[in-house]
Amino acid sequence: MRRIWAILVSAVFLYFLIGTYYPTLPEFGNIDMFRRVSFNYISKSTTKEYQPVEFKKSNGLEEGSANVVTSIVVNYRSFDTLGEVTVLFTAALGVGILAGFRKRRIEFEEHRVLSIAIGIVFPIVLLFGAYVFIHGHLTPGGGFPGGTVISLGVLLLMLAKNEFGVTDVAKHTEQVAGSGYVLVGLIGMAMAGTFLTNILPTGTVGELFSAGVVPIVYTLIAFKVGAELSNLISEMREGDKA
Amino acid sequence: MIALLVAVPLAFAFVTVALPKLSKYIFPLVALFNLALLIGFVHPSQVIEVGKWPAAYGIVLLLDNVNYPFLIMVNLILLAVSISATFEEKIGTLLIVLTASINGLLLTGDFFNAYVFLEIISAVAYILSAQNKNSYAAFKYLIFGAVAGTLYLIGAVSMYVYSGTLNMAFSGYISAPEYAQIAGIFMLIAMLVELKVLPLGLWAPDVYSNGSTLTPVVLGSAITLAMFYFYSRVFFNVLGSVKPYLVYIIAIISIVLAQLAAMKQKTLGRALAYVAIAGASTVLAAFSAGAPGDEKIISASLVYLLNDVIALFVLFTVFGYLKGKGFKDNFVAGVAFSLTSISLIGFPLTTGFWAKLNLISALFEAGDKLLPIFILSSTILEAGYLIKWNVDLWYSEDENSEEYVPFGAQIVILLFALALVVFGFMPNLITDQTDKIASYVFDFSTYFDTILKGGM
Amino acid sequence: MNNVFDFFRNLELLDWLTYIVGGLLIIFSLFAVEAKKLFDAILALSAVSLLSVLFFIVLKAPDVAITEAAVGSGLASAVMIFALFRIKAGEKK
Amino acid sequence: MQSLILYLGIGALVGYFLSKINKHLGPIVLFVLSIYALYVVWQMPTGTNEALFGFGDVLRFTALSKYLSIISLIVFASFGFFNIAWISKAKRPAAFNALSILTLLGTLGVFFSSHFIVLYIFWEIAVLASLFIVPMGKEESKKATVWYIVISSIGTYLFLYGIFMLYSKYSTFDIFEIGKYIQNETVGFKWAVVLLLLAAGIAKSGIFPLHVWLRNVHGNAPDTFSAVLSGQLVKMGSYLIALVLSVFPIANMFAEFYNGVNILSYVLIWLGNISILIGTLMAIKQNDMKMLIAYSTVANGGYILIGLATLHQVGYAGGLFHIINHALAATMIFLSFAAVVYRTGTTKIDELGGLIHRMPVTFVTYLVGIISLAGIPPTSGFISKWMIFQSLVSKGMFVTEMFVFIGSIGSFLYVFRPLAGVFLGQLKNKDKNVKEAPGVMQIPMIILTALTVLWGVFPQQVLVWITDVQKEFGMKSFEFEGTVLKTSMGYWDTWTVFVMFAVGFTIAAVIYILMPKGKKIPLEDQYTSGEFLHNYDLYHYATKFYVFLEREYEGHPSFEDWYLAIVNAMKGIGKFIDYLARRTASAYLFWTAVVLALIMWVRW
Amino acid sequence: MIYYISFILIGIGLYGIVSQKNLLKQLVALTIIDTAVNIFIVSLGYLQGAEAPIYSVITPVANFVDPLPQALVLTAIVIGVGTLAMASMLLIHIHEKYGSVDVDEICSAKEVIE
Repeated sequence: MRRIWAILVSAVFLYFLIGTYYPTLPEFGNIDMFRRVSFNYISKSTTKEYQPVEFKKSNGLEEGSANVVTSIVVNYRSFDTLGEVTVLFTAALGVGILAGFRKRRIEFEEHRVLSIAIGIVFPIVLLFGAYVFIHGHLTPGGGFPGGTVISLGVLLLMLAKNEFGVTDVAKHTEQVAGSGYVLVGLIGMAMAGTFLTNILPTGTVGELFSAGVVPIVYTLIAFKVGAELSNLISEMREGDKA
Repeated sequence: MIALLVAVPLAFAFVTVALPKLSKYIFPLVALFNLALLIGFVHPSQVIEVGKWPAAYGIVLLLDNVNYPFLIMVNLILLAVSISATFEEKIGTLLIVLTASINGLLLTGDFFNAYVFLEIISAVAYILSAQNKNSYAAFKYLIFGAVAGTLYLIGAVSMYVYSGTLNMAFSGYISAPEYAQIAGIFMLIAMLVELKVLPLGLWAPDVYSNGSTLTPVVLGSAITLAMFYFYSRVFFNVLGSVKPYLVYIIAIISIVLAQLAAMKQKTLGRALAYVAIAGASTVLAAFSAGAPGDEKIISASLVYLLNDVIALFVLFTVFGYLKGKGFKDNFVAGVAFSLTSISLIGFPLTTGFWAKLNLISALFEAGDKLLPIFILSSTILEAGYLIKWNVDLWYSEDENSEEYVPFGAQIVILLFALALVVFGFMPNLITDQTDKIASYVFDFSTYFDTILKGGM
Repeated sequence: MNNVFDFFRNLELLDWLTYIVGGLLIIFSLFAVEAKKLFDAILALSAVSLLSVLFFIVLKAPDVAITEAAVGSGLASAVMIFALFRIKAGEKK
Repeated sequence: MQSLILYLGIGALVGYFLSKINKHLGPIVLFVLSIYALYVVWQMPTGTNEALFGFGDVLRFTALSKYLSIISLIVFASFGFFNIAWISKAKRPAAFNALSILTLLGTLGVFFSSHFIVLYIFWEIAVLASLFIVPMGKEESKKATVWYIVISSIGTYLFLYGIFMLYSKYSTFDIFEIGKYIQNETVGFKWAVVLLLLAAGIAKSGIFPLHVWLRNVHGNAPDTFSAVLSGQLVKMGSYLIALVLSVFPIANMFAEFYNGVNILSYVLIWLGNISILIGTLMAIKQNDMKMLIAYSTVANGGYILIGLATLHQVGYAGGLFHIINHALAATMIFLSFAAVVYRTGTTKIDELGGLIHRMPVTFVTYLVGIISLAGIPPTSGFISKWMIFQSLVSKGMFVTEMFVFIGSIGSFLYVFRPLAGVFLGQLKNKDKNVKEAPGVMQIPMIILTALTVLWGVFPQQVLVWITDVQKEFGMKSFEFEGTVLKTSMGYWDTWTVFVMFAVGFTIAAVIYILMPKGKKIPLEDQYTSGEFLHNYDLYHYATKFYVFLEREYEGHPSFEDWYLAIVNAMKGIGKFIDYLARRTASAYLFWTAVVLALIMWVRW
Repeated sequence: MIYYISFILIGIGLYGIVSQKNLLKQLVALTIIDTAVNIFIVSLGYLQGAEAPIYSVITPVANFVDPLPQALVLTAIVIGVGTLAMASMLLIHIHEKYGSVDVDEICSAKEVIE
C-alpha cells in the first residue's frame, strides 16, 4: 500500500519535473555562455573590459587563479563559501551537541596489516590532502576536498589504532582557522572598503604564488574542514561529548 | 559596513567553539552590537557588493526600508531570547550562528546565498528541535526540510538558468515571467514548508510542543519573521506580484484546520503550536490577498504578524517554563500570559485588536469579503480555547508547582506584554512603520536602482 | 591513434557513458532504496555517489568530482556506517 | 460623558488598590461612583454630542441612553452597596471590584457611543470585564466562561462583519448617519446588515437561537454578580436591539407582512415567542434557583423583544418599560438569593426551606420581585405586560398573545417554586440557627422593593423617559396623564387599582388581626392514637416539584446538546488533523505532492 | 538525457522516502535526491565540446563549460553532508530512545512511553 502511494507521489513529481519544468530548460549541451555571468568569470572581466586570458601569460588580472571554479568559490562568491563553512561548522556543532547521552564507543579489532600499513599510508594521505588544497587554485580540488582527505586519513588512523582519539587540538584548530577566514575578510574590509575583498596582488595565471588570498583562504578552509570532520567522525564514533 | 552584521557574529561563533563557557555571555553582547550598529551607524538604503564585484556578478548585501525594521525586530527578539532563555553551553554558539544567518538572509540580494543561509537556519532549527530528546520529530522535520531545501535549490538554479545571473533584482528583471513562475513554484513549496502552512506545516506541532523551552520560542518568533520577510521579498518584489489564488485558498484552509486542531488539544503546548500555525496562515492569506499591490492590506498584515510573533514569544516562554502549571505563585507570568492571549484574540485596546480591525477594513476596501469571514470565525474559536486555557491556569488547583520563571524571563515577557498593550493604546507607533514598509515592498524600481547604484 | 583520441573526445562516448552509467545509477539507487539489509543499502549508496563522480568527470567538472569522491562516497558512507554500527551495538545490548 | 468614563477608568484602578488594603473599600468606591454617575446622567440634557479623548464626536447622549444608563446605574448602585458586606465571600475581592467597575464603564460607554467602532470597543470591554468575574463562582463556572465568551463573540463578530459591510458602502461608522441612507438599498443587503447588527443584541439578551449560555453563566457566576448579569448586562443587548430597530427606518426598509407589522419585526416577534416558550418551560423544571431565574431571564428577554419589535407606540413603550421592570425584579431576586446563599451556602431548592421566619426581609424582597416578574397589578411589572398585550391585541396577533399568556402563567408556576421551596415550608435542621442577612444587605433590597412598588403606582417618571425616547426617534409617543395610561382600547389607572388592592389588603389584615390565631406547635409535638411519634421527618417537599408538568415535555430537544454536538464534530476534524501531524515524513511528502499537483492544476 | 536520468533519480529518492518504513532507508533516499540534484545542476552548465574550466597546458585559452553551477554544487555537496551527519546522529538518538529505527515500532514504542 505504501508503495502505491509512494509511486503516486514520485509520479506527481516526475510529471511536474518532466512535463512542466523540462520545457523551460535550455537544450542539454548548448547553452549560450554569453548570456551568463560566468562568461565574465572565465574571462575575468567583471570589472575591466574583456580581454582574452592566457595560461602563464596574462597577469595583473582582477582575479588570478587558473581554476575558474576556485576563483568563483573563493573570490567572486566568497560569501557563499563563508556560509558553506558555517553550515559544516553548524553540523559539527550539532553533532557535538547531540552526541550520545550514553557513552558507547565502537570498538574494532586491530588488524595487524592495517596497523602496520597505516604508518606508511597516513603521511601520504596527509600529503595528498595538502597538495589538493595548496594547489586548489591551479588544479582541481581545493579546501573542502583537501580537508576531507585529511579527515579521512584521521578516520583511517582511527580504524587502525583502537585507542586513538581526537583531542581538543582539533577544536582549537577549527577556532583559529574559522576566525582567521573572517579575519581575512575583515582585513579586506579595512583595506579595500568592502568585506572579503582581495587585497593581495593576483600575480600571473598558473603560478603557484598567485591569485591573491585564494591559497590562504583555501588553506584556512582546509584546516577548518579537516578539524571539523575529524571531530565529527570521532563524535560519531564515541558516544560521549568531545 | 552592514557586512559586519553577519561577519562579527560568525567570528564570535568560531571563537567560542573551543571555549563554550563564554558563549552564554557573548550571545547577548553580539545581539546588542547588532542593534547598536543598526540603530546608530547604518541607515537605509545602502548596498554592499561583497568583494568589490559589481552587482550582477558578485554577491550583493542590501539594506533598504523593507528589511531595516525586520532586522531591528529580529535582533531585538534574539536579544530577548538571550536574556530570557536558559540553555546549555554549546547552544549559545548555535544561537550566535543563528543570529548571523538570519541577518544574512534578511540582507542578502542573491538567490543562492539565500539558499545557504536558509540551510544554516534550518540546520540550527533541526538541532534546536532535537532538544530534550525530541529527536524523532526533529528527524521528520529534517527529512522534510531537506527535501524542501532541495526544491528551493532547484528553483534558485533555474532562476540562474533563465536569466544568467543569481542576483535577485537582475534575474527578476531579465527572466521571462512565465519561466520565473516555474522557479517560483519550487521556491513557494520550500517556503510553505518553512512558514508551516498546514498541509505542509504538519511537522510543526510535534517539534513545537515537545522541544525545550528554547525551541518554539526561536522557531516561532525570529525564524518566522525572517521567512515572512523573505517571502515578501521574493514574491512581491522579484518574481512580480500577481495574486496567487492557490496560496490564498491553501492558507484559508490552513487557518480553519489549525484552529479546529488547536481547539481539540488537551496539552497547552500543542494548542499553542497550532495557534502559531493559524497565525502564520492568516498572515500568508493576507499577504496573498494584498499581493496585487495593495499596500493597506500588507501594512495591516504586518501589524498582525508583529502582534502574532510577540504574543507567541511570550506564550511559548511561559509554557516552556511552567509546563502548563498554574499561575498561583507565578503572578507576573500569569499577567503576561493573559495580556498576550487577549491581544492574540484581538480584544479592544491591544495591538491585536488594531491588527484585526485594520486588516478587515483593508480587505473590505479591496472588495475581499471571504477572508474576513474566516478571520472572524477563527477568532471565535481562538477566543474560546485561549480563554479556557487562561481560566484553567489561573484557577488551577494543583498547589505544588516547583516550576518557576527566572527573573530575566519575567522582565522580558512583562515588557513584551506591556508593549502590546501600549501599542494598543497608541497604534500609530507601529502602523506608521508598517505603512512605510508596505509602501516600499512593491517598489521594484527603487530596489533595482538601489542595487544598480552599487556599493559604498 | 589520433582519430581514436578524437573519437573519445566527441560525444558518442558521452552518450555511451550516459546510458551505461545512468542505467547503473538507477539500478543501484533502486537497490539502495529497496535493499533488505541496511548495510547493503549504504554500500549501494556509496556506489551511487561513485557513479555520480563518473558523471561529473564526463560533464567536465573535475572539482565537483574530487569533492564528491572525497565527501560524498568517502565521508558520507563512513558516517552512515558508524551510525549503523552504533545502532547495531544498541540492538545487541 | 468622557469625563465620566475617565473617572470610572481611574476608579477601577483605585478600587483595585483600595481593595488590596481592605476588601470592603472596593464596593464603596463602586457605589459612590455609580451614585455620582446617576446624578450626572440624571441632569444631563439629551442630544448632546461629545468627543472621546480626541476622537471627533463619537459620543452622543440620546434619550434612550439616558433611560438605560439610569437603569443600569440603579442596578449597579444597589449591587455595590450590597457587596460591601457580601465581598467577604468573594474569591479574589480586588480583581472582583476592579472588574465590576470596568463592567460599568463598558456598559455606560456602549450607551453613550454613537460610533459603531467605539460602541464595539466598549461592548468588548464590558464583556471582557464580566468574563473574568464569572469564573470566580462555583466549580462549573469555568465551563460557563467558555460558553459565555463563545456565544457572545459569535454575536459580536457577526455585528462587526455587519459594521464593515456598512462601512464599505458608506465609509462612515456613525450610526445616525447610516440610518439616513440605508433604506434605499437592495433587499438582500438590508436583510444581511440588519440581522448581523441584531445578532450581537440577540446573543447578549439571550434570545432563542443563542440563549444557551444564560443558564450556565447566570447560574454559576458569583451570587451577586448574577444580579448584574441578568439585571443589567442582558439589557445591553436589549439596548442594541432597540437602537437598531429605532434608528434604522425598519418600517420603510421591509415590506409589510401582517396587518401593519413588517416582515423583519414578524421574524423577531417569532424569535421572542420561542424564547418565551423555552424560557418558561425550562425554568419550570430547574432545581437550582439561580438557573431557574436565568431561564426566566430568557423568557423576559422574549417579552422585551416582542414589545420592541412591534414598533407600535404602545408596544414599543411597553418593551422599554419591561426593561426597567425586569432589571429591578431580577436584581431584587438575585440579591435575595445572594443573601440566602450568604447565610446557608447552597442554591439547591430542595436543600432549603422555611426561611421565612429566619430572613423575613429577604423573603419580602423576593416576594415583591416575583410579583413584579409575574406581572401582578400593584407592582410595575403588570404595567409593561399590559402595554404589550394591548399592542398585540390592537395588531390582532393572537398566536403571539397565546405565547405571551402561556409565559405569564408559566411564570406564576416557576416563581412559586423557589418561594415554596426556599422560604415557605419547614425549616431544615441544618438551618436552625440561620440569621437574617446583615443590614448592609437589607438596605438595597428594601430600596429596590420600594422603587418597584412606587413605579407600579406612579409610573409617570418612567413614562416621561420612555416618551422622550419615542419623540426622539420620531414615533407616535405613548399617551398618559397622571397615573392614567391611555391606549386605543381603553385606559388603566394605576392609582385606583392600587387603592383597591390597598383596601383589600387592609380588610384582610383587619380580619387576620381580629380572628383568633392558629397555635404554632414545634415539629416534635405530634402524636397519633395517643402515641407520640418521635421522627422528625419534614413534611415538606421541594424535589420533583412540578413533576406532573415536566412529565408532559420530558423528551424535549436540548439546544445545549445540539451545540455541544457541533463542537464535538469540529473536535473530530481537529483530531484527524492531529493524527496527520503525528504521521511520518513520508505522509508529509505525500501532502507536498498533493499541493504540487494542485499547483500544476491551477497555476496562480 | 542526463536531465531525465537525474529526474528519475529524484523520483526514486522520493519513492524511497515515502515507501520505506526504516528511517535509515529514508536517509539513504534523501542522499540519493541530493546526488541527483547535483548531477542535474552540473549538467545545466554543460557546454558541448567545451573543456573543464581550468586554464592549463592543455587549454591555455578559454573554451570552458559553465563553472558557476560547479561552484554551486560544491557548496551543495558540503551542505548535504552536514545534513547527513546531523541526521545520522539523530538516528542514533532515536534508537537510544525507542530501541528501533522502524516507523511502526517507533509508533508502538511512543504509545508505551507516552
